[in-house]
Amino acid sequence: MRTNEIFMAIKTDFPEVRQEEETGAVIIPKESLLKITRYLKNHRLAFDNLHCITAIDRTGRVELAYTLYSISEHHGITLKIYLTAGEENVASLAELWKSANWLEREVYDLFGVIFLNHPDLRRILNPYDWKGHPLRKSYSHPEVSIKPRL
Amino acid sequence: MLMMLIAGIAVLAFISASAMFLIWWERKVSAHIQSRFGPMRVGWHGVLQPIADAVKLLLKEDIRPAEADKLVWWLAPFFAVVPPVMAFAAIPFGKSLIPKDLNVGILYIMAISSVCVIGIFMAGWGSNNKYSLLGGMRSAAQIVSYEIPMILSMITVVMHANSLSMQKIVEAQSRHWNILHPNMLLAALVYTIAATAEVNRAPFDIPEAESELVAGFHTEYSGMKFAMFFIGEYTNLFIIAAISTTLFFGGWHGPFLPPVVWFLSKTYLCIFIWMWVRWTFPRARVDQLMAFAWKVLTPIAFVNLAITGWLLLK
Amino acid sequence: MAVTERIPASKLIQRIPGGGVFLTTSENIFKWGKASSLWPMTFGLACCAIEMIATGASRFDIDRFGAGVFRASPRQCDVMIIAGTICVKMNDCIQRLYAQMPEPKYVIAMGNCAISGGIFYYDTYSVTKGTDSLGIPVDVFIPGCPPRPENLLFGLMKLQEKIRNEKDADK
Amino acid sequence: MNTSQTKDICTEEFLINMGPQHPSTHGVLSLELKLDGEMIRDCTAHIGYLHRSMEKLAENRTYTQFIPYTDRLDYVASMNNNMGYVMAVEKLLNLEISDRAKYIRVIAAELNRIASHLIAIGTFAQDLGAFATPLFYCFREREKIIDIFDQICGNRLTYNYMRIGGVQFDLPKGIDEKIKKFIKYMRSKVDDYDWLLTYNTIFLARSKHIGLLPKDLAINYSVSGPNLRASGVKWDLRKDEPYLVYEKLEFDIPVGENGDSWDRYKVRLEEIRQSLKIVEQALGALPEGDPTVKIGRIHKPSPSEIYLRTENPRGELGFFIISDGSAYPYRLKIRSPSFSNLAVLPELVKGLKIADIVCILGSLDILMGETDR
Repeated sequence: MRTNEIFMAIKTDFPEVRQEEETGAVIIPKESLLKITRYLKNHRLAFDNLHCITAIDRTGRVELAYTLYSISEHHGITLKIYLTAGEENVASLAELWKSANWLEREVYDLFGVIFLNHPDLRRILNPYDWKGHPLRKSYSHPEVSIKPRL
Repeated sequence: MLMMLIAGIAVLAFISASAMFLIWWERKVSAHIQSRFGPMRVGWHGVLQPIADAVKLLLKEDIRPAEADKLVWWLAPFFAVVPPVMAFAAIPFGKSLIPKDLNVGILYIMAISSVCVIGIFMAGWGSNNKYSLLGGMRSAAQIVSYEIPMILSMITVVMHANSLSMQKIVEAQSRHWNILHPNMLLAALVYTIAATAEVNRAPFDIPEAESELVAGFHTEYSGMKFAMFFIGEYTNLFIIAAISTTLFFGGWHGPFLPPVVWFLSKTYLCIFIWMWVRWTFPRARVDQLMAFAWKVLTPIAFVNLAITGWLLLK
Repeated sequence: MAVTERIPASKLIQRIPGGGVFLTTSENIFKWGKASSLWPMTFGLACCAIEMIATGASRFDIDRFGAGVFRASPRQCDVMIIAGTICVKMNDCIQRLYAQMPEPKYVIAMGNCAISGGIFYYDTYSVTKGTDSLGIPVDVFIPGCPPRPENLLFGLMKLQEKIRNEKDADK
Repeated sequence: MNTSQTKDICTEEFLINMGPQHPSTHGVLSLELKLDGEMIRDCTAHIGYLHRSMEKLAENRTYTQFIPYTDRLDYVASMNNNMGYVMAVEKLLNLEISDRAKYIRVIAAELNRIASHLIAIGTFAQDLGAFATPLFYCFREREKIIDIFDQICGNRLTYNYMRIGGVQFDLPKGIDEKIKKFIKYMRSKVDDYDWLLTYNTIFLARSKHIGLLPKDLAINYSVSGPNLRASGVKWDLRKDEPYLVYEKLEFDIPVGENGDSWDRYKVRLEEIRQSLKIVEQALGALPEGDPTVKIGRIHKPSPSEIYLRTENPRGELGFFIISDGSAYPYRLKIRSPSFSNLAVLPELVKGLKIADIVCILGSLDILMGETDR
């Protein structure tokens, strides 16, 4: 099942989704995340495995890329959500896929994205009393060296 | 009186020498099992290694945890060392080479060697550390449940020799060793398994389980106190090997060589088997160990007792 | 948690005036005993831990030097081999472990990360730059990333040498 | 602390900390166990004691400079990490590499898989109490593989052997006899492990039916690698999404029945046999050519993002690389298999004993360098 066929299948049921040009990822609005993911999980597409959540700190927005795979159907898809700078909070997928629990805690720890009704949203990699979210572009630890222009 | 004093000093000298030798031997045997050399640089083939360990342990700072139960903590190593040394009183090294030929020899040894479980339990409780508490609890449960098969297997031997004294047991085996009787072989097997658990070795070393409880009951002990536990363990190992040779392998009986040499060679052969078992088998879990003691070993020991009685009365 | 102040063991041994001959030989015996039975602590952090186990394994057997008894509890070991990267979250654990070790204790910093933070020196926010910045006195530094088992053995021999000719046996 | 009151007996749960320094936590992992006597009521895992901020660091390194850091991710299977990262960057640059380089990569990756599984089996047996003997046997075999790698790329553990577009050196002259000799030697050794460990009664009693990981729970936690295959899911990236030359090679995927610790151990043991078969075929079909890299070391990929995953000994290692046209990656996300494999642990452990948590942790084969990144 190529990614466009999957995209078409989602498009029919959820008109508000768009497709990113070069990567083929499916961009969905933040509000309908839970609806779409539940649909994808129980649908014949059978996405039973949330493989990994990647957060990207673009200028002015934080992108969340959910990589979903289906072991039984041998296909995968990447969902993308754009979170504008002000409110970085999105619904947690912990009750759909249990792997989301730790993955979301890691994104919260390194990026500061709040996941609503997550079982226990704490820092996972950094010490619990760490200030700031290290992987943000704005977070520059004093010793971060300036990259030579290449 | 003087004779007793000399015998006592001789036994003490022998105990410390054999403990040192056993420590070195265990490290070399385990090394060669694992296809490596073991201590080589400290004296010829690492012979001086135990002495170096003892010197270093003597020099270690003796740390006592803050809220440790002071008296219990301080007494625990003695309870681990003194009973095995006391048990040496009834071990027959040769025809007349026995410190005190008690007529209740085997009963005395059994009673004394079950005292050292109190030492381990006191160490577990005294050092105010959760891991050692768990280790202490496990040791209490384990040793109590392995006493019964051990005593039952000894009774079968006593029934054959119809006397509790160790010398008489050895004399009863002058024509042929006990191990040759079929039911004695079964008793020897039950005894060997129970004795391994008695001394916390190999498949049953759950009280000081390396991989689960950090270092079990002696987690908090350092320096000389830890060395006391170490020496207690190896003296205990010598005791159970000596008992197994006396009961099943005909004590100091043997054709040409003097009796002492026969006795020591048989004992060290038994010790080698225990060392061999220690470095090959994984560790049993606590409840499997208990189930094995109560559901398998004790019934076999009782059945064996019944068969021996029937054989003797036939 | 500041490292507790160390009480040198030798203060306990008073010097008998004129008893020099006996004491110096016993001094050597003490040093020889300490040197030839260094029990390391099983304390592997990262890649160097795998090389430490390989050193303990059959081919590069560390037990030949009497240092094969890897004790898990800090109470019973003399040398702490810091093998791997020290991260910020691990700082006070290492300091507590060092404080728990009984007195004549030594520290081997194995690998570049333990010496100075190694390849994680720049651009990282969560790596402490070497063991010294933790306030732990290090006896032997073994460079390498990871150092080969021969390097670790050589480092151990250097530590034994250092113990043998300690001047006033202050440790 | 809830105290369950039955008539007048009052038992109280106590908290025990299998702290960062513990002989059987495979590195610096801290498990907080709530114990009722020996029974574990609840377990929470604290990780991050080896968090070396690899992803922040990647944003300050050029693509080639980051290769040595991938060695230190899963420091027991460095070749597989190198291969995963380098293939991701090649896909970003859509760069073709020579056939010989592909075969050399497969040989190096499979040999390192054997070395990693040997450590997994050795530490698993040590956690079950067979103190150090199986571990040192496995290390004796691993030393032979290390000698081969020492000859190929000059290092024992962190090889830094693969480059973007090929490998660093060609295979040295007499290496294929050495590998063939190793394969024959290793085959007899794997049968020894079967005879020594697999059907040992205490080993079976300790690991059979312990830590049962049902199939759907494994997929839900996105567990991958031997742990997933032991639960009966026939999923291996080398077969289902073939990369390099895996589709040309013929090997099968060992799958366990009920996903307990013993099955995970058995799947790893079988995978060693399969890897030996792969190396043998790859060595036979090694084409001529020059696998080394001729293009420059500064790569400036066009702004795009890719995600590529490869089959590591511990599971699926994924690299999500976003480039913005400069010589430094804009964002590099490492999806580490041990991170998700470890998330399953609190679920498997409820109601078992302390000895079982040590057994399950050993069978899951966690590596902290990769979990904490």
